[in-house]
Amino acid sequence: MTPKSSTLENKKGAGQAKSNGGFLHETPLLDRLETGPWPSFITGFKELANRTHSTMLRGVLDQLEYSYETKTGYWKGGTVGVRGYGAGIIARFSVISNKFPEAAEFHTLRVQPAPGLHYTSKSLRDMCDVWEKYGSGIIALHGQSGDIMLQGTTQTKAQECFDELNKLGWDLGGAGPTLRTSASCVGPARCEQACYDTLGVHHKLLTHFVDLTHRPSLPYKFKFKFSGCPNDCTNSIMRSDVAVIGTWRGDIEIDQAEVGRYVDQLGADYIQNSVVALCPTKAIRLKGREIEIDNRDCVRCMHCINALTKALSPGGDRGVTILVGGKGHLKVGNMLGSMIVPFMKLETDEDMEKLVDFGTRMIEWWADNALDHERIGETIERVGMQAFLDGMGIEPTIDMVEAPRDNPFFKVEY
Amino acid sequence: MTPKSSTLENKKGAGQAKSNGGFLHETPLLDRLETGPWPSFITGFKELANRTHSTMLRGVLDQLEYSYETKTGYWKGGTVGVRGYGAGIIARFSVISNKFPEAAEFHTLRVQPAPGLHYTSKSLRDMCDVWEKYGSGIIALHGQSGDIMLQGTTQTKAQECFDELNKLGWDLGGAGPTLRTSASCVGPARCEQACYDTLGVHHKLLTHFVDLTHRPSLPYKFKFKFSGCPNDCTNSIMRSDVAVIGTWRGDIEIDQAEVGRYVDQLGADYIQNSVVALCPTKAIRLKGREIEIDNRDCVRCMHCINALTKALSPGGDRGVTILVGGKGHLKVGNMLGSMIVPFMKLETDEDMEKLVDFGTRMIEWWADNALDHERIGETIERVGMQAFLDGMGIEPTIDMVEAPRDNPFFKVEY
Amino acid sequence: MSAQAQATTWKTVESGPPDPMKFLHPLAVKNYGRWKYHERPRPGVLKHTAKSGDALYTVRAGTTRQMTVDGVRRLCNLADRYSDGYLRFTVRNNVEFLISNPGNVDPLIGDLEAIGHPVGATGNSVSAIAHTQGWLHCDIPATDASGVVKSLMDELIDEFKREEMPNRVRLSTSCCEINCGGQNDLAVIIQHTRPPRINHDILNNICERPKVVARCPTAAIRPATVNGKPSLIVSEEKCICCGACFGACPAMEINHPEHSKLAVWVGGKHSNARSKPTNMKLAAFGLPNNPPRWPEVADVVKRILRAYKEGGHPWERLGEWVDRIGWKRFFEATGLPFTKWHIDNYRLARVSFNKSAHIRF
Amino acid sequence: MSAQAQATTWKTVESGPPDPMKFLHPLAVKNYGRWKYHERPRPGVLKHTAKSGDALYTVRAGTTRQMTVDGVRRLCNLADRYSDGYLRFTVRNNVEFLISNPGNVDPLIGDLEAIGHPVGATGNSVSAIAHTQGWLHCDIPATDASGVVKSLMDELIDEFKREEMPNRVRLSTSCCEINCGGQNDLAVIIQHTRPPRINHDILNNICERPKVVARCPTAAIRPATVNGKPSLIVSEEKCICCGACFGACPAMEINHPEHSKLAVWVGGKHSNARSKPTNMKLAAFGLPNNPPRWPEVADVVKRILRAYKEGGHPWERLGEWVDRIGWKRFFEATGLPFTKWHIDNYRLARVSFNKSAHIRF
Ligand code: SRM
Ligand code: SRM
Ligand code: SRM
Ligand code: SRM
Ligand code: SF4
Ligand code: SF4
Ligand code: SF4
Ligand code: SF4
Ligand code: SF4
Ligand code: SF4
Ligand code: SF4
Ligand code: SF4
Repeated sequence: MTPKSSTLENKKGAGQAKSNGGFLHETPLLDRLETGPWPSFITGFKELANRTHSTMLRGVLDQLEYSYETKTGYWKGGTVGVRGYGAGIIARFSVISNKFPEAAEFHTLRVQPAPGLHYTSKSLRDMCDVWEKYGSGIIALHGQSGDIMLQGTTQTKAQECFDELNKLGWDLGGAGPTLRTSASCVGPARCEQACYDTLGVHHKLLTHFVDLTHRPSLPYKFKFKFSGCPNDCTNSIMRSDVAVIGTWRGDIEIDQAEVGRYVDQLGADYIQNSVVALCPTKAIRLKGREIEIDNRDCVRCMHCINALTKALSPGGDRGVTILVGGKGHLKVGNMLGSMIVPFMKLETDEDMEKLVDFGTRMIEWWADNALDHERIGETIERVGMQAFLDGMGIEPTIDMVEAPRDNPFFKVEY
Repeated sequence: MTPKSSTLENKKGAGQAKSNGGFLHETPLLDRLETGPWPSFITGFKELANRTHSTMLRGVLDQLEYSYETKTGYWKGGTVGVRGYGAGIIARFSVISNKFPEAAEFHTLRVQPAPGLHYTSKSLRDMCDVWEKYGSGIIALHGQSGDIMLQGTTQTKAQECFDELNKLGWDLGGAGPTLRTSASCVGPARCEQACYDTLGVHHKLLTHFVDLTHRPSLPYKFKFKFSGCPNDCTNSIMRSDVAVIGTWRGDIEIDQAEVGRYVDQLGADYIQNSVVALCPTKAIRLKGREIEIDNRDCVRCMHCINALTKALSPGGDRGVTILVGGKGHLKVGNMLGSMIVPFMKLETDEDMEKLVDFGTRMIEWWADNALDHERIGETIERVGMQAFLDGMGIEPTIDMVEAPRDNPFFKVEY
Repeated sequence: MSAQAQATTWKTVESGPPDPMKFLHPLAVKNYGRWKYHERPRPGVLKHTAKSGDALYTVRAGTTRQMTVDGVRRLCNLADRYSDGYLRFTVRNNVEFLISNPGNVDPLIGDLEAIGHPVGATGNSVSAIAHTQGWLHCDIPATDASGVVKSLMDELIDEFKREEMPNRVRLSTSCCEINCGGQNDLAVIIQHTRPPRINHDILNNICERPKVVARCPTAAIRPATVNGKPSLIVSEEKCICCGACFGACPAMEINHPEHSKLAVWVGGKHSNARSKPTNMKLAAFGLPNNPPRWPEVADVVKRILRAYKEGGHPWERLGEWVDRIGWKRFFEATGLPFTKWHIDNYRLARVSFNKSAHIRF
Repeated sequence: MSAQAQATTWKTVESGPPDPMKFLHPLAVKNYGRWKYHERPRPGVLKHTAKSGDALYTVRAGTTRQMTVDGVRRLCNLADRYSDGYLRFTVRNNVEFLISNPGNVDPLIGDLEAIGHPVGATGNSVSAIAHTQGWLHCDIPATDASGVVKSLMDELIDEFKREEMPNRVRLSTSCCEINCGGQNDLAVIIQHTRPPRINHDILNNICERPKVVARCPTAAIRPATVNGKPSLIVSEEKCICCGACFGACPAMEINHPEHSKLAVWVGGKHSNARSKPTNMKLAAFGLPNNPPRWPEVADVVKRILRAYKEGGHPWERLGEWVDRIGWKRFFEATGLPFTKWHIDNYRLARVSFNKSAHIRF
């Protein structure tokens, strides 16, 4: 099964794939994506097709070549699923299967990876083996939401393929109006800035909501993302309905000896111009070989900590801030999530329960209030922040806004 | 007619007015506005009423007292005008004239003052004399749009009163859906920052459009305001549909000897912290006793010039920038005008004709496109900036926006 | 001669605004457009120096705005005595005397103060409050602007006479949500808190119904038959109490002696100096409309100005001060409560949300 | 055993995402949450030091994202050889090997490059381009994201391998206006320029008409009878070519080989470092959709990155650089044309207008 050849030999194989071999049809346009120093997905596909003699793959390459020629896509959706689930497989049928019958079906299984996208080589190999058996062998690591995308199976093989994967411990991700697969940054596993356990929280929350992932019952998609600190390495603010971002209260921790070493190494000028001067609220000062921070004015932007990582660290009283309502362009234009929970501890099981409760109530509020195909950010915008806060029982705080309103058009309850 | 008594004697009169005399009725609530160090309009009114025995004024004070008691206003509008004009008098009839028959009518003439609100004592005295004859004697200097408001005449006296004023060289201002009375800052008459002739341009433009001021023929009100420099002492950006604001191209003029004197007088620290550090684009630096400005980055904010007025002045190539679409709260919330003409010379008669032409076309475009009761800023927002620029034949420039759009939702002509 | 008869004899000259040059002080004419710099010898006094070397002094003083022929004549008397017969008014209703003889400055100040006109309003002072008509004249006011101003200025007069604030401070008041007073560093504006009650008896006689319906920004008004007559009704849920309909039709009675309240707004700025112009933001609302002295409003205004005076850096306008310290500290420093209604829920609301993890603790 | 038969024997375990701890490198488990700082010994390599003193090396390399079992197995081979069998992927589809033995770093890099995986993407590099499905798989794409990415990365690979930009640079591409690629410092996104043509023959069979009508943000779609059958029509004037209807109904054919064009966006930022997160803004549009290499897009992208590389200050993200120099200078520095369509005319348009007299000449 797994080719036992060494990496270098495999490389040779990859090189050969640049000719279309005997198996594949001509794809002159796609072939032009095989030149140049960046690795080529076309080369990869051809290598695979030539080795496995997958007719599906040949058909898909033919159709893709035709797309390049005609500048048109030829897939349509449909319904392909596995027992008990209403989501997780993206069905693709060719609309020109008369022309490319080999590409008639090309469905994708969205498989939820472990939080943080960590693998053992064994776990990946096992998955590859199943996938080579039941599918095309194309794997995207990863989709933009974080799924492993196993691209190219058929209706008849889907269930079996999933069963085998499920036996290995994998489950499907979200699609359609469901709670979607999440992403979390590498966090505490390898990052000194992590203010909470991104991987653990992701794991627990998504496991808790697994039913909502598999069975479409929401007005539209709903995404959580988990970033360990305000650097937001998962882009959660724009790419998720609920961004759980690590932060801290209290003072930034300072190791003044390290500050001194940075002054020696980078120069005081650099620190003045590229650290101190860039603090958004001018909360930080360099005095000789020491740093002083007015923590009341610090807005937890991370910049000074990023720049002087050996000397500065997030304060010890850590937790998360939660932003709600991020989403992409569609219909209303990009939306960035906005602060709804200024600070929440997220350490104990009880804290975790609070987060689950918060998520549950939020999803319920949204399901009750949203129009069809309306993300929660749109719903909040439509009904007003007040209705959302009331519905959720959240205390309003000034942290939620950049500034108070600039119009008098509201009606206090009476 | 005019009391010949001296100011100090008059002051004595004003003091006495604090008792209601024999003529006026009791106004216990209003009387409480006669205490305290700030001059009291009530004291003024009472003094006037007691001297002139104006029953209208007595009635108005009675009704005002009643308003203070009941926290309710009692005027309604109506139509009072002068021959040939459709605007300029704000009619006020009491809705409780059965209760206060003396206050049955209380109309205001809006009189256009000279640009810059300059007067000779003679011109004011002459006006006072006419007004005492035909009206209550109450004058507001000035209304928020800049009119002299002669408050308190009757339908029967309005025409005659206006004729007398008109003979003295005064004309009525705007009201309703007309081109409104303008305001201009003191400008070149007494300000070193003036980048164009605010008074002259105001005078010429409003004279040109006088027909639009007197005859309601627009979708709604339309206001010009004229500020000599970006300090915008007329608040034009929010309070006018078209803000004509002085500015300059080329370099800020620097008198380095004066810079040196400022350094001596204010200290280099002050200049660093309160001038240099506050430049919005960090375009200015203090080097020893000299100032250096990167004029390409200067955004013409005026701050450094304001702070070091002896040393710095607007550059020599002066003109105006025009912002369109400012207005108050009503319906949509406050709107600040936005830059439509980045720079326009405004010195010669030809320049002036260009401005008149610009104004004419803008008003026409707006009249053609606006809904009823829609200010031009609202119209532009509704139809889109593109339609406005096309309609006006204006080249788009990046100066018009803080940043390009953040959504892809537009359709280029094809 | 009857008014009517006289009227017909005079043919109106549609002159528009008078030519300003006729009214300018001779030194202003001579040095028109050629001023070099200005100084402030003391609060209330400006000295402008022209390139020619000429110096023109200005003495600035507060007025009631709602003046009378008597009051105006008194100012004319002073102008004749001290400023060659020339005077002007500022956009904030202060009077200015333009003086060529420096020796006239102090005596004029003495006389002005003697007849009750405080001298000041220059530089970093609290200038006079721009205000509107109120119960004295407007047809839609819910309070009296002149009265609010008089009450407030009685408390702020020291700051009017001094130049001790971080930068100039502009205030305004308005007697309905339309806000003819314009925005400012600090503005006091009446605000309706209940939808209009409809006076069905008169509506049909005095209003064009489609026009009223069109006036509403939230489409809260719709035609209906009430007591057998065509009238309008308002959806309480949709109505945002803006009062636009009342301007179009007096039967849409939005004013209320108890439910029209006062709100205080801060941070409006028109000048382009340093930061770009900004709209003002809601600081406090629901303050009682409490004539004749509105003490609750004065309390809030003073709290805000006190905190700004203490905390503002040189040249920082009120809104710039808040921007630097953050709104959280503004509410702390003033002791004003932050409520959910401070959060925008109108058409551009999203723009004001904190779309970041930036937070002060 | 048939697929069907086998299926019934296995009872699905609804496990959700696997437990991450099972997949973590032992040093990551040991030092979980107790890392102290990191260094970047060279581009593509991170060294994280734990409070315990342990050091964990990471080697990062580019992938095609659209990989195959063969390619994945090759990476697994390398992991077995050099990183104790542990590897992970970044949110940008780069592969990372977590290494306890520093001696393995260089050989791994050699092997990675030998099989065509460029090593880099750390620090101030141009990392891999986040991308989407394109013609390979999606049902609504107007271009091929993987192809655009391959073409661009061929040109940007040097910046991927170096750390010479002012700050990290994130790019994304998307094959329709929905933009699954998300926003970034620079994004390449297809954009429709014509309203959908309606395929009336199939519409009625495959779409729920009310749903399609409801999907349109500008109410441009309305029910109509076409050729005697119930169908829909689109108001050309109202339609903003967003493509939302196409997602709801394939009969709303918005994609077009010529009229779907590429646009380049800049200045998106998610991190809260220094400035608040920002939405990206339109830099260029109407670029031809020109497979297989899209040279016009590469030209624009390189112009922008070159200008940023030259002009950006240390730590300035692309959007922060533009904010400092102003958009006027951005268009000058890149030589891109500014057009009226760069001016927003959508629902929050007013917010983006220059509501000030601030101007650069
Ligand atoms: C007289 C007047 C113009 C007029 O035509 O009437 C005027 C006159 C001057 N203004 Fe003004 N401004 C006048 C209303 C304004 C207004 C509008 C208002 O008050 O409603 C503004 C805009 C306020 C705003 O932003 O909302 C205004 C914003 C400025 C600024 C910008 C201040 C800033 O830092 O934001 C300056 C610059 C300065 O202070 O040096 C300025 C500077 C000046 C100077 C120094 C200009 C000069 O060199 O002569 C004048 C004397 C200022 C002083 O009082 O110390 N003037 N000035 C107005 C006096 C109003 C009053 O009675 O208090
Ligand atoms: C008299 C004056 C207030 C004052 O005491 O100074 C005033 C008084 C009225 N304004 Fe005003 N506005 C006055 C300056 C303003 C200003 C300030 C300015 O011009 O700089 C504004 C804000 C700027 C603007 O134009 O938006 C202003 C914004 C309004 C609006 C709201 C316009 C909007 O689109 O937001 C209305 C409502 C309307 O037009 O329907 C309004 C309507 C009114 C009416 C006509 C109310 C009505 O519909 O019956 C008021 C008549 C009061 C009366 O009895 O005289 N008034 N109004 C000001 C005019 C005096 C003058 O001619 O000098
Ligand atoms: C591995 C990864 C997280 C993961 O779970 O996969 C990661 C890892 C690190 N990020 Fe990140 N970031 C990663 C994606 C991101 C993203 C999202 C993205 O790329 O799509 C962002 C947000 C970008 C944005 O704002 O749009 C991101 C914004 C940052 C920042 C903020 C930079 C700034 O100044 O704005 C830092 C701070 C820094 O650079 O020191 C940071 C810092 C770091 C540090 C230094 C954290 C640490 O101490 O270990 C990590 C090594 C950085 C390096 O490459 O030099 N990371 N980082 C991601 C690598 C992506 C890649 O392959 O290129
Ligand atoms: C596969 C993937 C792109 C990729 O190649 O990586 C993808 C593909 C599709 N997205 Fe997406 N989206 C993918 C991540 C995203 C992201 C990024 C993220 O999650 O971080 C976004 C932006 C963030 C957001 O949620 O807004 C995104 C915003 C959308 C939207 C617009 C949502 C909006 O409200 O703006 C749609 C349209 C819709 O849902 O109707 C959409 C719809 C789609 C559909 C289902 C198109 C459709 O309606 O038929 C695409 C299926 C393609 C296919 O054939 O597989 N996709 N989509 C990503 C999911 C893979 C995974 O599960 O890991
Ligand atoms: S978001 Fe913060 S904690 Fe997470 S990987 Fe990035 S820098 Fe580290
Ligand atoms: S974290 Fe950001 S806001 Fe806080 S002190 Fe450092 S640079 Fe300033
Ligand atoms: S706007 Fe400028 S020119 Fe006019 S008075 Fe104010 S500072 Fe002088
Ligand atoms: S005018 Fe303003 S922008 Fe220009 S240099 Fe002076 S302070 Fe800076
Ligand atoms: S603010 Fe309102 S009530 Fe006051 S004068 Fe203006 S329109 Fe009339
Ligand atoms: S008060 Fe405003 S929102 Fe309410 S009905 Fe009247 S116009 Fe409509
Ligand atoms: S961007 Fe559009 S075309 Fe591309 S994958 Fe996403 S939904 Fe499909
Ligand atoms: S493309 Fe968008 S705007 Fe046009 S009809 Fe479809 S949904 Fe409506």
